[in-house]
Amino acid sequence: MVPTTSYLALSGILFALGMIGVLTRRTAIMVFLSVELMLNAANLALVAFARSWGDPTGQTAVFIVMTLAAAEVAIGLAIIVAIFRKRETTNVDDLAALKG
Amino acid sequence: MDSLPALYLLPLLPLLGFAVLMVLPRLFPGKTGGWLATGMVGAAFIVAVIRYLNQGAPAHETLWAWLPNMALNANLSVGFWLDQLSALMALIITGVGFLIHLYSISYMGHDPKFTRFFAFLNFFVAMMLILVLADSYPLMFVGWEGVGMASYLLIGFWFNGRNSEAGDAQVRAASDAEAISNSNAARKAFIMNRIGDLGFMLGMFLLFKLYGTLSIPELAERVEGAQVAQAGIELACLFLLVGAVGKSGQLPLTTWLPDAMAGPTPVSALIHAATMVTAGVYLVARSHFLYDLAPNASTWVAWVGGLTALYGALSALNQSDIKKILAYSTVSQLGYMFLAVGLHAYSAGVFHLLTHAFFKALLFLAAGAVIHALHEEQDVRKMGGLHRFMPFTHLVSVAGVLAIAGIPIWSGFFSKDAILAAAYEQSLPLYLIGLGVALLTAFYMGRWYFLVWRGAYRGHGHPHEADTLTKIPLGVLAALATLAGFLNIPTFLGGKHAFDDYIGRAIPLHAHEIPVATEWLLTVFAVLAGVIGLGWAFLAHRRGALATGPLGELSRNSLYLDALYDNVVSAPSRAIAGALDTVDRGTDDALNGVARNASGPGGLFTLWQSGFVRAYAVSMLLGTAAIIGYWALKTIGSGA
Amino acid sequence: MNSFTDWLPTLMIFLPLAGSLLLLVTPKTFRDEVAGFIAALTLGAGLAIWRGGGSELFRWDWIPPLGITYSVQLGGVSLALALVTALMSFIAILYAARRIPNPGPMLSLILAMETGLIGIFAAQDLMLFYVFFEDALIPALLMLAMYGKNGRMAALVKFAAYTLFGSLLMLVSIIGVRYLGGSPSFAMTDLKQHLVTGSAQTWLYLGFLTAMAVKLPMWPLHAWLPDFHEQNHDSGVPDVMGTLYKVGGYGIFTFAIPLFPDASLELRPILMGLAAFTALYAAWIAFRQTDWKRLLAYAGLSHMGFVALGVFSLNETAVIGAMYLLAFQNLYTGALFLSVGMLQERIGSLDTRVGGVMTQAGALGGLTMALWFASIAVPGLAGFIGEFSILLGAYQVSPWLTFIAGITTIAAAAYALTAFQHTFWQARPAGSVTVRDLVHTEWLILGIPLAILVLFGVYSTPALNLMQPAVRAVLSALGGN
Amino acid sequence: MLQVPEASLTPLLPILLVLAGAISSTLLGFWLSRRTLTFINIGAVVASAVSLGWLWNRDLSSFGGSLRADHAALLLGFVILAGTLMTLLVTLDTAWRARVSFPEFDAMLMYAVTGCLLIAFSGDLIVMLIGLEIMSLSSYVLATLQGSRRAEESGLKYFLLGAAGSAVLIYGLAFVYGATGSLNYAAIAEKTGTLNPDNVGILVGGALLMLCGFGFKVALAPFHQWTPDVYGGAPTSVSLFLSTVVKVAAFAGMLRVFSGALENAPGWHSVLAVLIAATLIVGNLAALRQTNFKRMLAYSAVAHTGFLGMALLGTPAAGGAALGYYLLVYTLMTAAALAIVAALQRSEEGFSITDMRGLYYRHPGYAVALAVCLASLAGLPPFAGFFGKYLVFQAAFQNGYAWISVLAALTSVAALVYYLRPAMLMFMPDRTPAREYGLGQRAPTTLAVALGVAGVTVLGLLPNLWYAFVAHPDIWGMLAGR
Repeated sequence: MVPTTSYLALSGILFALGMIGVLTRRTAIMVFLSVELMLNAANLALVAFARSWGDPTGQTAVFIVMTLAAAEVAIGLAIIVAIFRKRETTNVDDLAALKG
Repeated sequence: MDSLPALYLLPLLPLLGFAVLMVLPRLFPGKTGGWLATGMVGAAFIVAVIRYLNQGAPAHETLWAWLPNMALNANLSVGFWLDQLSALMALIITGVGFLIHLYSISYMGHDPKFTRFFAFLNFFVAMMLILVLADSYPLMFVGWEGVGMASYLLIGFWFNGRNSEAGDAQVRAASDAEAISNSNAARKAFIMNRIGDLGFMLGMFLLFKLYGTLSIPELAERVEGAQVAQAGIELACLFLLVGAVGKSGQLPLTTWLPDAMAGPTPVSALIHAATMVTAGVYLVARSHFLYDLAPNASTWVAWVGGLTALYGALSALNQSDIKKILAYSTVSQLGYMFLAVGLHAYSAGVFHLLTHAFFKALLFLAAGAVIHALHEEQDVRKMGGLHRFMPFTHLVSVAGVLAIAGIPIWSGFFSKDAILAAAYEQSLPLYLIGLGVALLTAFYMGRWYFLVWRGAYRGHGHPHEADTLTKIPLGVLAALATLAGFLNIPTFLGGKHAFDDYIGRAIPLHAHEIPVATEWLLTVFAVLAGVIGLGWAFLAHRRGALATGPLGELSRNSLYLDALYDNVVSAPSRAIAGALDTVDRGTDDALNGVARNASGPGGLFTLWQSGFVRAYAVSMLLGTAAIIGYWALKTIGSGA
Repeated sequence: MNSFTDWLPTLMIFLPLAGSLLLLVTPKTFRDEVAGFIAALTLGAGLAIWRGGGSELFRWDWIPPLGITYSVQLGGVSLALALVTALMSFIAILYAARRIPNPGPMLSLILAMETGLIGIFAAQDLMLFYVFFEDALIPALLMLAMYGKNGRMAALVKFAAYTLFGSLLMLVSIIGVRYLGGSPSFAMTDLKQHLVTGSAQTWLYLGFLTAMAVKLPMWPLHAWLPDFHEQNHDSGVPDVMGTLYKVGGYGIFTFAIPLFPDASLELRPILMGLAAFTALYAAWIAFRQTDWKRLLAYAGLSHMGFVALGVFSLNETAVIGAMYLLAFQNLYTGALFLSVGMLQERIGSLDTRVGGVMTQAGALGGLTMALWFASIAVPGLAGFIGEFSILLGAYQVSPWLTFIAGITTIAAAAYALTAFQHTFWQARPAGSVTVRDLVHTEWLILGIPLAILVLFGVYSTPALNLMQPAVRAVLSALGGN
Repeated sequence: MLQVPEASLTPLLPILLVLAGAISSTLLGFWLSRRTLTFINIGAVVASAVSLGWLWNRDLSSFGGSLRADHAALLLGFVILAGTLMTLLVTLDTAWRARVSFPEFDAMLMYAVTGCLLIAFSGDLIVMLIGLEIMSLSSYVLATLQGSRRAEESGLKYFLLGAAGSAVLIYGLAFVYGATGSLNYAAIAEKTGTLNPDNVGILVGGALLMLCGFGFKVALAPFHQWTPDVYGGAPTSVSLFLSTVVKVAAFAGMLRVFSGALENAPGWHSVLAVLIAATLIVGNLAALRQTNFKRMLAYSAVAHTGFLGMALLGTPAAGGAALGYYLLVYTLMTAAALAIVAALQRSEEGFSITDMRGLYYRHPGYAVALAVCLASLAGLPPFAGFFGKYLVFQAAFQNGYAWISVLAALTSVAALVYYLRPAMLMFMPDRTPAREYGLGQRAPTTLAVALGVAGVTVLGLLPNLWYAFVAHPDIWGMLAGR
């Protein structure tokens, strides 16, 4: 059977990809999706650990995290849409009025 | 002796006069203030006389604790000490002081600040009495600086010029110039005294370090017993010498004394001739128990005195201000006294102090009378032939001149002779200087006399004889100047050294053993010096060549000592002050600069706060990555 | 235990604060009277304590879990300083009331500050000391902010930054003193039982010293002082309080010497050197100033150099002298600031180069001169006793440094007399305004301090009896010396 | 064999009360005016605070220890509710000017508070996470709700970065779980003692990741950059809420996790020390450069994160006590200051520092109050801020972080400068026309300000009134439940 470490490796890669996405993507949507990716990396890690410890807590935790992620999507999209309505853009680089 | 009036009355009486006149001047219209002040000094004189008449062992009266830990394992108390020396000084101060107060009532009669003048005079007398009666150096220092303060106030008495409200522009301008020079003179006197005072203080500190007390009687005892490094005593004595030099206008701190003539003439007579300036001599005499142990320091004293005597005499040769001549002569005579005490001939020194007090006060008061008579004219070249206008004053001046010139039977002769004898006994060069100075003294006093009194009147305006109130002190002083010498007739003249014996009870005498023949010789030389000096002056007078004395500019500018100090001390220190000021503001700015740079990073941070959300994400996630990396490295490090 | 006399110090501390709050609600018409009354009452309380020969230590656990106590005691040196503070605050109020157009805020600020200052002297607990130390700062800042001149913001920031820079380091070392020493509380009585030893002590001493050096002030942490005085209100009232706020010497004496005996012996030469340098440096700079307040600032700085020299020398005579000078320099420096205020009121400038003022204002000139003589330590005035004892004591420890400091006495005469002469003596410039002489309360404002200076310069026994035992007690911590 | 966990609702009472308030505003919002709802919510908050008092000394717990109403929870909860109360009072006056006066605003606010309380009451990581997310999500909305460009920008920044932060946090949570095999604080704390090396590695990794996540929530440098923009961009009343209640909750979480569960875990102390040092420097020095008062307060909030964080460096006993005291004081003074800004500003951008010149002569009451708050923020006695500073200095010093104390002392000087400038400007006489909103002085705001100022002063003079509660050492020894 597959060892826990490889699951962790995968989740690590996913997390890294998410981070890179956050750093590189310009549109709010994509940034946000990369964040989701990071969350799923976390989920994967949780599941893997749960399996290695052989106790269900971790897996239940995953469900909760998923729920939170969903809630986040709802709020996030709402905000993004609201902004898009006003400015016809979701390019985060256009939002730099507040600085210094 | 309970019935005797307490010593503190001596300074207290004039001090009361000062306080009353200062706080409630309105209570004293007209000249009443002057009479009050005079009365106070007179009362003090009476006290002094009473104490003198029934004087036994030295009296020591202490009052209250004053300075922490400065006596032996105790706090130093305010206390007064009356022995022969201080009794004599007290008599001089109150006696001469009284006469001069009397004189001033008439002399300052027309001055708008009449009452304040007498307040200051009283203050001076009080401080001077504290100085001489003090039982401890710190208390003596109180009087010491107190008289300095009084002299500051009195030199600067006309700080705004004598007619500052004058309408006439020219008069006003002259008065303003006078204001500045008066103020400067006063300040100069105080600061130069301060330099001396620092020396005095250091001396006290060192004495305390050596003996653990500053009370004079205690010191006098401990000096016998205590084993301390010779160098220590020498140094302490030198420090004290600095103090004495500052107060007595000796070299190198002499230049303030001639300037001090800016004050009213009675002030010059009382403070800058008779009493205050002799404080240095008193200090050395009072500390005889130290100087006896410090031969080198004593030699220093003697030489300072000798050189100053010479300096004063040379500077006096070609002055044209009637008071300046007397001032330089004072410097020179003080030199004599230092010479004497430096040679441990304390009695001789103090004796000269006494006689000098009489004849120099006399001369100054006479000069004052002249100045008054000529309406504030002070230039001797504009005088002459005054003996016709003011015979009485002329008479007393003659007495003064003869006294200072050292012509026999006049007091100066005896005191100067004693000093010269002591000098001859111990160091020939000093003796020669002394003799030379005697000659010069006779000359410039002769010059003074002939220029003022003889010849034709060169001024304009109508001189008038002084009034009675002025004549009384003049007369008394003239009598004293003439007769005081007989207090101390030397043995070879069949005298009994009455004065030496008296002082000797306070200060052990070093009876000098010179063969009578030599003494005669010395006396003859001294007299000759005086006679030749006067003769020289007379001849010059005949040739009408007195107006400009010998040595020309060199003497007139008193050997350029002032210029030297200005360039070497005053100017540089002013420059340094400026530099420091800039530096201080500079350090200030520098610190601000530091502060500004400290907020410089703040600027960086605001730049960093670029507003781009992705930039923020970068710093966030890079931060995370860095931290994780750090952990990874650590775990690997610990793993491997 | 809790007899009335034990409460007196607390009363003396908080009465002014209560007064300043009361002033906020007092109608304008009798503000001055109320303020004066409160100040006088405070002074009275102080005198009552003096009559009782100082108060017992009053201790109340303020914040038990932190071991912070409210321990106050007024006796010896602290009582003397508290009395002077009360007196000068009273005089400052007298003058502020007649000089400042709408004095309400100023009066209450003076009172508020008085509380802080008396608290500083009374505190026998390090944290309490710190609290009062900072409390006094706030009114000082407000005075400057509300009544200052144009450059005040810079002066303000500088003053506050210097002060806090020092005091925060002090706070850290206060914490250190307790925890490295393992004392149960911050009360001095406990701290003295648990001294920190070794090099830690030196570091903590340095931390403590920073604060005190700022408040002494001592070179090079003095830069805030001239600007502070220059920018303050012309009347000189805030400067009086500022002068009273120079508590560094006291802090070192009461707290640093007992808590860091070894360190203070170890650093003695360096610190004495700095002090002597400060004295001379300041005096010399003062010679160049043309603004009376800057001049006075540097003069005060120079005096503080003397105080520091005395305290750091750890010699009994010198320390007594230092405390004596610290107490009485408040009188003459403060009074001089006020006289400068009067001068400014009359001729509308603080320049030291206007001539002949004394011709018309004889009393103002005379009193100012007398105060100057006090300031340059002319014997017979209280300043002399302090300065002389300091120098004498310090000489026993280090002759050369004392010599350097001694030169100051000459420089002092130079700057004081020069400035005085150029302002009050010499000829009045033609056509300049005629100067009014002193009027009613002004006599008291300058006269009272002078009278006290003369009294304690001549008859110093009471003050000595007050200070000498306290100083002996403190220095005994050094184990002889 | 499935056993139902005992689920007593008593310990949840405070949370439920607040939640009730939230739900009621959600539903009744259709019928009632927002003002009424706010009063209802104030009632709910007060009731919840009372219930805290009622739960005191009972030490109840529920869901098998996943939710615990211990002393720490109650004290932190009280601080949170205090902040909330002041926020609600302020919004009564300013919400309509800020154009956020809808029922949804209150609803979101109360949901956020619910989340905050959950964090304070949390007994295991999941509950903490749920609370954190509820709090964050609602605060995103609050930041955006005004709908102005500034608000939207701040909202989006807050949301994106916040989401990333939570992701990191959750990832760390996963690792901690992986290392210890449990999500319950108590269990974790117990296991951290006995771990095999590679698990220790994972644990430290998780701990550090969570530190980053929390670092974002409390705005530790370099995770602080959202703070000035969000606080500056959001309506002032919202900034008030975010900078007090939300931050307190986040610190509550850190207390629970780091001083509780991970107390014995290696590695994170030193990293936290470095982050705090950075925060102190960045926050204070950047604040020196601000010209807008509101934004300056935002930076000062960052700086205060540094001071507050120092408490976590101390032993739980000392640090917890210090934090418990400082959090309340911080809430009071910050809330009062921002309340005044909210009342006197003309637009939601706040006002520039130079505009404050002479404020004392126009609004003496508010000016003095603001001065007191600033003095307290600067840590000048006799105001409570000083004791807060002192306590954290002491906590760090005792635990061997003297250098942090010294650094904090030095940066405090900078802090003093930027607090002093506006404070003193207010007292400088000024003839130019007023540049602030003249009609801002209203009863509820005044009440909030009065609460803050009174609290700051009283707690400064008699710190024991509050410190006596938080000082009890075993409160903070029990953070993890044992």
